[in-house]
Amino acid sequence: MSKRIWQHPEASADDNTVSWRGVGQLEDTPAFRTWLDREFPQGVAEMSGEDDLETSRRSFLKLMGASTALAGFGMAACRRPESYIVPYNKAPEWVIPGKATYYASSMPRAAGATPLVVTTFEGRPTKLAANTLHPDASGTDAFAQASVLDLYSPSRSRTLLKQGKPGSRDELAVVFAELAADASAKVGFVFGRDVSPTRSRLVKELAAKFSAAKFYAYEAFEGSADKVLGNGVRQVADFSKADRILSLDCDFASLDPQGPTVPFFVRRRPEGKGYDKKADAASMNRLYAVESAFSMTGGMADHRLRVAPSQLLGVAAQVARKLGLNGLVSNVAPITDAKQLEWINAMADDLQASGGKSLVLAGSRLPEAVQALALAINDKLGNIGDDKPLRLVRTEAQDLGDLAQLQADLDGDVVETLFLLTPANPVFDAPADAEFAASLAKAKTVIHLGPRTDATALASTWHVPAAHYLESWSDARTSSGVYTVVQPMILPLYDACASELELLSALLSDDGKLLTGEGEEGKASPAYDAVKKTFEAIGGKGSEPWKKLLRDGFHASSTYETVAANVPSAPVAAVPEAKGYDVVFSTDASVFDGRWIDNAWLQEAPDPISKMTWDNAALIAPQTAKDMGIYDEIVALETWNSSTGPDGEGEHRTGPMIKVSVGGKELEIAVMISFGQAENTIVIPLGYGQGFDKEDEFDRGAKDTGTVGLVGVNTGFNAYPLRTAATSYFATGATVAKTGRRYPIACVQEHHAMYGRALAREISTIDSGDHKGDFEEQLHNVKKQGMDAHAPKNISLYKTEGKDGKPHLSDPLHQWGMTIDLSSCMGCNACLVACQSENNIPVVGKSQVARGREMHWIRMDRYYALPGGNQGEKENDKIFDPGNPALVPQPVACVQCESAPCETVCPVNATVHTEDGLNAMAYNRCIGTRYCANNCPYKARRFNFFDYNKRNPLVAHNLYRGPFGEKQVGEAPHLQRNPNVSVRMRGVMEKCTYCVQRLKDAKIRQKRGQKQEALAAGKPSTEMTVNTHTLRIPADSVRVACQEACPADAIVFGNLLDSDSTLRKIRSEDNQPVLERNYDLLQYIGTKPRTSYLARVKNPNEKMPDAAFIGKATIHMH
Amino acid sequence: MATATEHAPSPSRQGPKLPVLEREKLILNGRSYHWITERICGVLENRQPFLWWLLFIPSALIAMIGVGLGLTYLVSTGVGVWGMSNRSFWGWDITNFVFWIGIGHAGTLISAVLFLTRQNWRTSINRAAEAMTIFAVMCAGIFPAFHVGRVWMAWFLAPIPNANAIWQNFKSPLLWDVFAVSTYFTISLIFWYLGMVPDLATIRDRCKPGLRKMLYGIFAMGWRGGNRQWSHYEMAYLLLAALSTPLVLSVHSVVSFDFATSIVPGWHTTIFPPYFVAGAIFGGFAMVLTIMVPARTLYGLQDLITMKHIDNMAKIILLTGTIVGYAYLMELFVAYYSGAKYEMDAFKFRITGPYWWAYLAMMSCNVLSPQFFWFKACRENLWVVMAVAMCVNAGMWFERFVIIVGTLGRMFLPGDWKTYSPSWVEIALFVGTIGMFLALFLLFLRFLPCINIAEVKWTLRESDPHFDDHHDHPDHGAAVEPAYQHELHSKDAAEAKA
Amino acid sequence: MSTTRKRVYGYLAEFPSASALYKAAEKVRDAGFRKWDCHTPYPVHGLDGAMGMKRSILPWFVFFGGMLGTCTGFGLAYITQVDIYPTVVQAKPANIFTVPAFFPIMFELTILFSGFTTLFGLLALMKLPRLNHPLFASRQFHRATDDAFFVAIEARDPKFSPDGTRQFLEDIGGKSIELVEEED
Amino acid sequence: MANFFPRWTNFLPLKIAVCAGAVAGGAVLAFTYYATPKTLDAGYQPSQPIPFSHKIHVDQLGLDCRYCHSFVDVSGHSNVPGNNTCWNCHQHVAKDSPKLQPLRNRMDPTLEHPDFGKPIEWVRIHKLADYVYFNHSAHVNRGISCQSCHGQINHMEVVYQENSLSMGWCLECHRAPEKHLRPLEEVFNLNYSDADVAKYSKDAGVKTTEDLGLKLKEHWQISPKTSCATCHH
Repeated sequence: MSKRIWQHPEASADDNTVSWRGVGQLEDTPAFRTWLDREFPQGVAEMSGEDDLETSRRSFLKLMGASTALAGFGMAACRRPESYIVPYNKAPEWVIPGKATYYASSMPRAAGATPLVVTTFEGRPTKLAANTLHPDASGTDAFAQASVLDLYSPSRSRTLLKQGKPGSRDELAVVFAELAADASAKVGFVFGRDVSPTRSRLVKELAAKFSAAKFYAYEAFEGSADKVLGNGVRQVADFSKADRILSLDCDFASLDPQGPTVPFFVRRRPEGKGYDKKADAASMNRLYAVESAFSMTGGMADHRLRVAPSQLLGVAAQVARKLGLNGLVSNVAPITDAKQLEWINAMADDLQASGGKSLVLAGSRLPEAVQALALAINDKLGNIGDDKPLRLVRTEAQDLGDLAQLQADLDGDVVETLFLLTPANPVFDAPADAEFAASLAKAKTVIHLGPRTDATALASTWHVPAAHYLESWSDARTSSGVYTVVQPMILPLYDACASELELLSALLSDDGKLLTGEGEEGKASPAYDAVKKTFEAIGGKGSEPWKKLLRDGFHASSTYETVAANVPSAPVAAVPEAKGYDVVFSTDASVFDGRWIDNAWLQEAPDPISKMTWDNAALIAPQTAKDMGIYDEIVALETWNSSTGPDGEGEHRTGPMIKVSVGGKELEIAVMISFGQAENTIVIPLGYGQGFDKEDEFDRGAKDTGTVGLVGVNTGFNAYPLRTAATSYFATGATVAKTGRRYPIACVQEHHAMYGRALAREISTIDSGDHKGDFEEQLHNVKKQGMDAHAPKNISLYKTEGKDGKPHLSDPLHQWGMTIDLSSCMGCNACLVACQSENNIPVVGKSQVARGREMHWIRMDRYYALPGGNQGEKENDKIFDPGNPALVPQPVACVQCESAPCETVCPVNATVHTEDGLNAMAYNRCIGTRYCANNCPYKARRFNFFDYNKRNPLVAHNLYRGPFGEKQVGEAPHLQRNPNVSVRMRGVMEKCTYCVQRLKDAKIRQKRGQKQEALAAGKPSTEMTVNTHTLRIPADSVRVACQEACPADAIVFGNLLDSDSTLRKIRSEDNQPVLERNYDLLQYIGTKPRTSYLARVKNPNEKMPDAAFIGKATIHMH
Repeated sequence: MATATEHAPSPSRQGPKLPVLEREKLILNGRSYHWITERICGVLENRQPFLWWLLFIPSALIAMIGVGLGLTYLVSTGVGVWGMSNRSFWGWDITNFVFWIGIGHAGTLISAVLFLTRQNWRTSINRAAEAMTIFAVMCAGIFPAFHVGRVWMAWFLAPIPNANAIWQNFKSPLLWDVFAVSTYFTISLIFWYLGMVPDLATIRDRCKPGLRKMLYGIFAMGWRGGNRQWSHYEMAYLLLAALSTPLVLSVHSVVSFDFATSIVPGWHTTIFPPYFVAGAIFGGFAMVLTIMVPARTLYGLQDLITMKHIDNMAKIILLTGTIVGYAYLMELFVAYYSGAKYEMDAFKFRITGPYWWAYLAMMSCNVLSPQFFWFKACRENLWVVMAVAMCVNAGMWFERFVIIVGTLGRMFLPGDWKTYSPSWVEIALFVGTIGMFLALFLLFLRFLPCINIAEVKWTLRESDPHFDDHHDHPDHGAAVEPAYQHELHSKDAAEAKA
Repeated sequence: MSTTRKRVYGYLAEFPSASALYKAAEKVRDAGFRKWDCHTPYPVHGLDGAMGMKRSILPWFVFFGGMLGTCTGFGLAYITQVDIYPTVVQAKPANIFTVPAFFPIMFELTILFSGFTTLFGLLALMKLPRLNHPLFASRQFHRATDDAFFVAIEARDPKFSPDGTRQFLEDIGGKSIELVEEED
Repeated sequence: MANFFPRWTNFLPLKIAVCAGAVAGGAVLAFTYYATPKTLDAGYQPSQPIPFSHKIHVDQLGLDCRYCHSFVDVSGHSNVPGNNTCWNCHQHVAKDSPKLQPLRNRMDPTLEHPDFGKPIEWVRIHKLADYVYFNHSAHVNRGISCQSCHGQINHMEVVYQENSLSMGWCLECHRAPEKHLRPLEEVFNLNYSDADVAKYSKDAGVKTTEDLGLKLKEHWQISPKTSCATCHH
């Protein structure tokens, strides 16, 4: 229930500053570790080695005991224990105790850096948000949000390893010195696929210095862009220019970014970005998706076709054929299914009709042939060019060898010393047939830089712990090539950490001295000099542009150069006819390729489609699962009596296990039913199953390998061994056998249909002749869908006012409200994780999630809907594809009901309304009767069943050991905590409060600004003019955590009383809908929620065979 | 006053002589005052039968383990050791609370309502039923007190002036509950104790000097049985009965408000208060039967607790069971008639959803099983009576389970649906409270008069000060034969004829 | 029984049945005694009239006790919820119109206070607890809680006379007449 | 048969009741008085590592509060000065005072003391519970003086806690802020009194600080909140 003492700024650092975060402070760089020792005696600082871990905790307790005892003897302690205020010795500039400081930085990623604004408290980075000034700003995704946790991760690598054992820095220094001195060294470098101008510059210098140096790039999920588009060429989509989009298994909205996403989502709204235009279907884009399993992008699609991955080439070829590119597809067999053919042809017509304004995107992991066809189709449609939806650009990351070349060079002794700098984990995630580990063993020295002691780290000669991007200087480019700086917020938490640029700089120096973190006597890191030098070439010399870069985080006028398309003309290779099942090795929304396996937030964030946490599973369509004999009946989307599914529910849920054999390899894995997936397709997300310990009952792999931390251990199944270089995305010809075993599955959502309740509403822009009218009429009737069509009006006998006749919601300045646009929301987890990091929400572990005790304040409901209802009714036989339901997500957090049922039932007044319309929750008053949560129709409240913040939930059975359980102190990410939010103890309720800490801070800031303004005018304070405008926060200036994280810009938050706010376009002053699409969830119970929703608009093509069934998720409910 | 109605029609009234049937005697075999004293005091003065120990030792052990250890583990570790989730925030805890508090209603009801309606047959059972009330409320109180997440902060529920200047929310049904249950416990305790004072004096007067005499003497407070005491005492008893009657109705109404005032579909219905009260009487009488029938045999109290008592209670169970059954059906109708999807579904899912077995158990135990009591043969067969009473006990537990668990797992948004299942800690705690209840009741039998001695004496015919006058004016038209036996005789005669 | 002189409490006479006691009580009443009582193992109905006693005043105590409870309930709820710290819960008013929500607690407190006044009022009226009483020294009085019916006439009564009263008791049918003396 | 209970027991229950009542009443009174923040917290006056005198610095030397507590009007937290703030003057002033030895040890490199560079651990006096988010800037920028909560610090030789800082005490002011509101110019004037009122109001009716506070409250639209989220989140 408490913020921890050490979070108080009074008890903060001793000598001078905490970190360097700007050029102005570099001179003053402190002895950081001394500070850390004092600041976090129980924390990370002392635990530089595994051995220290136990002792440090013990000594901490001893220290605590001693100070309490001393206090007990002192006279003063007769009244209360003494506590101390420890001010800075020399107060650093810029640091104001208790106030957040914000810095612009970015997160380097393969698909282009994510520009960020980092919130820091006294030097601790705690929260990431999108840098909205940045031209490529597009919110953040769950990975970016969760990356701050990695900085403090208990399983983070923190010691230098030599052959898996702790190594000495001096010994490594010898290696570096020898290398730096040897210009003919056979040295190789493997980078990630992210683009860093400084690295590219240093690569050139390295090539100049080391004549035999070789450079490679490797990521587990690299596409064939280099092969199709050309050396270092990438494609960037500009969705604002695209009217028609075809996604060929390309999850561009989420896991396979092709360019900034916000413009795409903005064009999903018929009213335009600011909701200020009349709803116009023509302004919307139209998305066609052809994919094997639901992706976030596929869920957004207006028309979606599900095909097995091996059929994708056929679909692409049919489009090409329709556009007259017959020559390219002569080898590909035509599609025979008449229904599919009709669908594809109608779509191709639509694309053609919007030539120059359409966009065809093929998934970057698809085989070359599909990619080549997509490029040819785009070219044929005239979509490529500077002012066209698709731009081909040349990056600096050129002439990098791939994994095959690396292996050849290793095997041929062309490379003797290898620097593995890629964020991927090649020993684990390289194609199984490549046998990379064997090649790696041939290198004389392998120096691995990484944040985790993963399989590759342990297989390398040297493992150097990587500095987090929030701890190091670097630079990067966003997808369109805007130069973006990566600045450190804090010195590396551990001595041994180094960054990539520091390693490269060391090699470039004459003596090969590895300088990390800071240079000697407070000098800047060599990486700082390197970045500054690179920037001088791009942004100009002098301190002004540099300061601007550090302030803004980017250099605006720097983008990639556009290159012409190198359109293929040779016929693409055909795929052999598929037999057996197709297996898709999919990208995972929680661990990506496995690199986030030790990130507890991501592990606990439910998969956006399957809603599974902490594991992966083989996803199989219901019909296919029945055909396989796994289930006796087809697993229904909805049962009329809401019975539990065949796999059980909650803590009893288990999945049947099957053995998947493909290419001679086998994997035993749990099965989960996945709706809307192509038949005969098994989707297995990659990246799990990296390590196991004695708690694993399923013999999923070697135990106690040390390749994974407490978070990732025993999670999921490793599908990488099934994957070969040729089948890097999907394999065909798989066979399946039942094993009879069952695996426990922790799923946050057990029921997938709306059960006839119009919750997440949908309309269509066309009149499909079902008496629901045209777009305008459907818009008009959004509020009358479902039960709201016939529920009587809510009338209250009460006047909501106090004794003095003042209304309850008496604040005349601010009344907060929020809307969530389901037309934009795709259901990813960005908001959920952002909320977790802003509000100190604990992680609870797999078994607790299975019991239904996850603490996320935002529950991302995901519903599947069929136009004829979900129970396999007769009408469904008529629809185009009954196996392809619509997917509608609906994030539900506390909706801040004006008439909140939770409040009246609390016996101790722990949850009451504030004057500005929030449903406040006083944690320290709560005694935990849980009545409020029972009475919450939205089930938006979360209860601390255990001391999740004090007991480590990741140790098996630990929570149930109570006072004997292992404590969290020193092992959990305490330093990430937001000091402005109480950390809740066990037995109290918690929930969303619209980030009330931000609202309060903004109000106080506004009042201070008003005072300064008035005093600056030289007037006595008694004559200051104060009115609504001076006291009210400027419209839309305060943003809540979920809102600023949203990569779809789907959340509008604002002040209902401020006519300038965007919210007022949607909602009136008295919290009534203004925009037609706006509706209240569960309106009939009369809770008057402040968070409302905007119905999803589907924009189908009338000529498509399935057009009549689009946008019908809820419209027929009554 | 059983005999009062047997008075002859007034001499002035002329007309055909109607056969006036004598009421069945409440005390059989013409027992004397002293016999009654001996018999009842004998229960606690004699050595306890072996069966007593056989029941007491395991009950006490179960209570210590289930309640003692269960609560220790719960408080030290967190509510998470139970099975609740962020969907079903209540489970067995509140189910058990409502179950026990329901049982706790029969005692006061028998004492108060039957007293006010001059049902003299209550005198044989009211003491035990009141004791049962006290113990059931004690068991019930454990659950709401310890289900809260921070028990050590539960004093926030008490309106104590404090430096934080913050108070309770008097609009919360839970706070009403706190007041209602604690008031109910207090008043029941006063009622029970006051009713026991003359009997404690009886025991005191039979004791040899010693610790026993001192304790009974202290608790008898020097009772002398003077009419100047009886006069006030009778008034006080009447007042307490008059106060307890609305109280007992209000307590279960307030408990039902926990559900009825919420917006949860399936809870939010106006039928709940009467339905809960009827259910409480129903369940309470079943529990009285469950306990008294064996105790009666164990201690040879057949002359005091006669088949008539059992017959009466069986009839009340039949009546209230039918009311409860009506309420079940009415709920369904109201849900259907509301036209609200969520309401209709709530009941549909209760009946056919994941907890259909609980609903089935509830319906068959509560509505069907009491129907046996339409038949006299069933009411007279103690095995049938016991079986039905046990069914009703279980059925009433299932009723609360259906209402709480069956509803919370399937509320408004299908996205949050998840079923609940209890953990072993919850089960142990419930079993522990059963043990605690039995142990306390056995202790009660061991140390306190289990039948109201003074009042039972008062039901004897000769207790009437005009008993002798009655003989002075014999009623020639009255057939001095118990009505019940008369009926039997005429039946026999009819059978013989046939 | 000691032979030292003791203060006399009064006479205790046993009657064979409730009816006999009843009739005797009427006679004692008519004889004008004031300080006397009938001791019975159970409350004999109608004896109040036979003894010439008035109806108990306990209900008045309880009435005012109950009213105090009602006012306490209302005051507690209204003052804390409306006056001191009104909180906004479920848009319900924080003024006099919110009073219906206080009824349950007002009711419960009425009953609670009534119950307590009943208990303590009764004890006060009965002058209990009084553990020591001259009657307890009687050899036969212990049967008053079992099956015997007694009349006890106190010596404090102005009409009491050592011989006359004994004779009177014999006349109205009293058996085992005993002179009860105070101890010590 | 003799009485089992001796005669003296007749009054025993009454005596016990009276005694128990007295004890319970006394316990309640004692608890009400002693177990409240007013008694437990107010008046706390620990000794500090350096006996810094606010009286000398503020009252006699006239230092502004913000010289040391420099962020009080910017941040939620009022910072305690770092050693360098003290050292600014005290490397020149009172150089030999033995009271300042801990400071010199930390700041004077020539002493080569093991404590050099370490901070001074001041004993915390005003401490709110961890879940209370009191914001200094919100108060001082809206006309609530330091003095309203901390008392006449300028007269304190050794600082002690003047007020209970309990929630009830906070609420008192949040409900009637006019008692403490003053012109922004006077926020750091710890001697503000009725005499200063005339400077700010020409209205003859405004005589006391409370009169002025009432005017300011209206003029600046000050309406402090009393809902939970004002301080707890």
